[in-house]
Amino acid sequence: MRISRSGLLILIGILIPVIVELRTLFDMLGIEISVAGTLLIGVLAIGVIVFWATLPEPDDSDAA
Amino acid sequence: MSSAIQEQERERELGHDEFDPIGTLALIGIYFLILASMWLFMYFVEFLGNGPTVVGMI
Amino acid sequence: MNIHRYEKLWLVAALVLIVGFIATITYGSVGLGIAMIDDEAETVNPEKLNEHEDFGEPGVKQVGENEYEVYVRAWQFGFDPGSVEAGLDPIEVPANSTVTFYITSEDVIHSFSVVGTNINTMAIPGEVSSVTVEFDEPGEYGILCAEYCGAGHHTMEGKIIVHPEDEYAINGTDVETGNDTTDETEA
Amino acid sequence: MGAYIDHFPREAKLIRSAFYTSFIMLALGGIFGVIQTLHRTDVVRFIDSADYYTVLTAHGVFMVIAFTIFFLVGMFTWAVTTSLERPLEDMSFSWLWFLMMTVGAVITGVTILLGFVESVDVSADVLFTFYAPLQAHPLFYIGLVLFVIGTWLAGADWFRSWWAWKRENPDERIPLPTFMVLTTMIMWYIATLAIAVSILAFLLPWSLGIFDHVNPLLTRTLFWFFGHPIVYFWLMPAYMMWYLLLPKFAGGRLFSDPLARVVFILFLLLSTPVGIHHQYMDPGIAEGFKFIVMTNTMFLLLPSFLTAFTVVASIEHGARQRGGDGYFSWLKSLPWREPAFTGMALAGLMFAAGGFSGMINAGMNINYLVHNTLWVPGHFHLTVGTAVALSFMAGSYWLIPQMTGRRLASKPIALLQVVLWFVGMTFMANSMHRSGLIGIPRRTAEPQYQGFEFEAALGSVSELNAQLAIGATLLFLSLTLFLWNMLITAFNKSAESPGENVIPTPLSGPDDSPAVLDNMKLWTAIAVVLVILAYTLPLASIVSRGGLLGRGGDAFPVSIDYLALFAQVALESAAGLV
Repeated sequence: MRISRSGLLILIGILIPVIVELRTLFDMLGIEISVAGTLLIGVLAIGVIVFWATLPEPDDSDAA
Repeated sequence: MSSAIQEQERERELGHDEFDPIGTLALIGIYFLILASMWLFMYFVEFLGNGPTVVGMI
Repeated sequence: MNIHRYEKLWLVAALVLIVGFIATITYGSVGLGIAMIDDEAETVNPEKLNEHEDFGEPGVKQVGENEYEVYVRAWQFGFDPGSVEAGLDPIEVPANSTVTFYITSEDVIHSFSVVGTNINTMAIPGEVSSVTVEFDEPGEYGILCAEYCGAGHHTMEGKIIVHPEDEYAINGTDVETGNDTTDETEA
Repeated sequence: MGAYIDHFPREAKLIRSAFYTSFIMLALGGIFGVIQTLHRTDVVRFIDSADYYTVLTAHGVFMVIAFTIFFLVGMFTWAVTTSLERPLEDMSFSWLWFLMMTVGAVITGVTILLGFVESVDVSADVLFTFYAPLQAHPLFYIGLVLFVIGTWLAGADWFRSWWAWKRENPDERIPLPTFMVLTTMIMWYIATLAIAVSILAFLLPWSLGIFDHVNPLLTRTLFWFFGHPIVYFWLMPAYMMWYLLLPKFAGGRLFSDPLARVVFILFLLLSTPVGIHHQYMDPGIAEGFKFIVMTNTMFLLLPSFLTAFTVVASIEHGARQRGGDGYFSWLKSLPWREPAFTGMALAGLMFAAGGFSGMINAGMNINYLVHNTLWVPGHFHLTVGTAVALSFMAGSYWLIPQMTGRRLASKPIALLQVVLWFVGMTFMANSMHRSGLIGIPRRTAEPQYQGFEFEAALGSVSELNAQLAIGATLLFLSLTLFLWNMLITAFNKSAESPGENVIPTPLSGPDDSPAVLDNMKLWTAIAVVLVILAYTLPLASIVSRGGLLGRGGDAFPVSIDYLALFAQVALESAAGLV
């Protein structure tokens, strides 16, 4: 684990508003993303973070 | 959480004069920019673009 | 007092924001002429609206070349005129006109909120809201009550129809306004 | 040294009772909240739309009167006793005010809930704002009066402690936590004066049939005289936690004690003379008064802006002491696995967003865009619904063990709970703000009209509704987790030391600040003068226009039976006109 499980939870928690508001923001700029598109982006983003988080530590341990 | 844990995790002791809250300044600077731009957007796009508005007796 | 220089910087920035907000609003009021609902209209007795010179016969009145006055009574649960669902006329005005709404309530506090616009006022028994608006384009607007007014609050709605100018001159004055007058004398 | 309960076992019992009462109110408010959301979004409807307003009144009153203020009295008692290091002067007096508040809350609560029972002719579907001529059963007002008097006595209790302490320590600065309690209570005394006049002089006699009518604009203005400062009354205990506990949880110290004092004084001075900003759309109040109130309101942003800096800097101090570095990477050094810390930090983040929508509400003419739309509940679900409620819940994870001496049942679930609240509120607040911008009204059982439709700028209305319903469901789930955790903790057999009940000393202490900051009489006097300046002319104008008791107009007792009657009358009068 690169970060603690609680760290991962918080990170995902904070990511959700970013994704939700990103869609609102893009709409204000005239770019429309559908619900399915938003879901896809969200799942991808969370997937990438989980993948990164579960990679083994590069050097000395900081495990939680 | 007990203060014992905090003592363990504390790596150094910073007094008032040794501490510059530069991170706070950075965060709050971003907040300032968001507030200013969102305000302008809300007033000039959302509000003024929202069709008939109450005007004074001219 | 010992205030950190970053905090002083933020204090100044915060004040700039606050003054900026006030300046924007002032620009809207003075520069763009956006008026607030105020205390300009006379008060009325909500029990005696039927005897009132204007609210006794609510409806659209032409007062100038492109100027109209609309007297609206809000009640549980509708607008008169406006509430088509309750069998009343919609509010009908021509495009390119300046319309002043006079709105009061005969029972509890309501609101007169025109959906998708900045026309929004409270309707308070005893008080009269005077709201002047310019309708440039033809179209239809929904009116709703946005202030909780009792168990049927969610059914309280109305309609404004802004007719094209040329159609209103024929249909509007002759038919619609004419209808209003006959209706009200009968009532 | 030790937990709070070790020092003040009697006070701990009182505070515990206040917290538990507030949790019961939170549970009730939450149930009504989720019923209401699912009804108005047309996801699940099992109540009649006419009953929606009973649900809404219950949600509002249980949440913002009972939950918040019961928590506040517990929190303030903790703050005064801890910082003055002395027990309350007379426990029987303390129990008296607690009892009085409870009796008042129960009377008002039961009166509201009787709205569901058609066979009993008692109801109070007047919402939290109880605008006349909508009229509740007299018991609704009587309960409120008892509750408010209870809070007055509670304030007297804390002042009493301070006076006793001052006699023994004449030359010392008021400890910051007590300072916060005193300034907040002075604000509360000034504010509640208006609601006392409104209820005792007008609404209660009127509901008892002594007067035939009241001046609706007058009682409405008196309501907002009280109704704006009450939002700061909810907020101050949360601010107190951010100033006193959050730096401690972060492993740091409060950045500046003097600025904290300045902030609380600004709240005392500016909270009350701004209430008319809830009435920008009201007839009968001159535009000039509205403008003055707007400038006051905008300057009221200042203490919150200052708080944002001081609190974030205090957290950063903790992070740097824990080895944090850089412009942003210090954020990683914060104790994110502590639910008490994480909850409050997320609450503060949401408050920053809520602050923005509050600025829009405060803007005089832009208010046309959002007034009484769903935008407004969107705003206050970020402020009172998250900044306050989530801070209270997060604080409870530390405070309840302090008051009981028992270990928190589950830390991981607590952490999940605060994150869930944050996520749920994201959906709910985003949906509400966007719905408000397209004109969907608040306080409405079914915002689906016959003659027109709302046009969503992005997506569709049903999508916005779905977002709202998902948000409410997540929030309800989060609330359930919180209450369950608290319940298990209360009966937890494992008594583990919950840590020291110590508030770390600030980096910049009170000695740096001028002594005049502690002059309560001076600030009270200035606050009163500002209120007189802001309210005399508008109130005089309202009374001279509409009469002290109004110029006619019936009362409208809210009860389901009347609906049929009104519908009939309406149809008849409509038929008569056509």
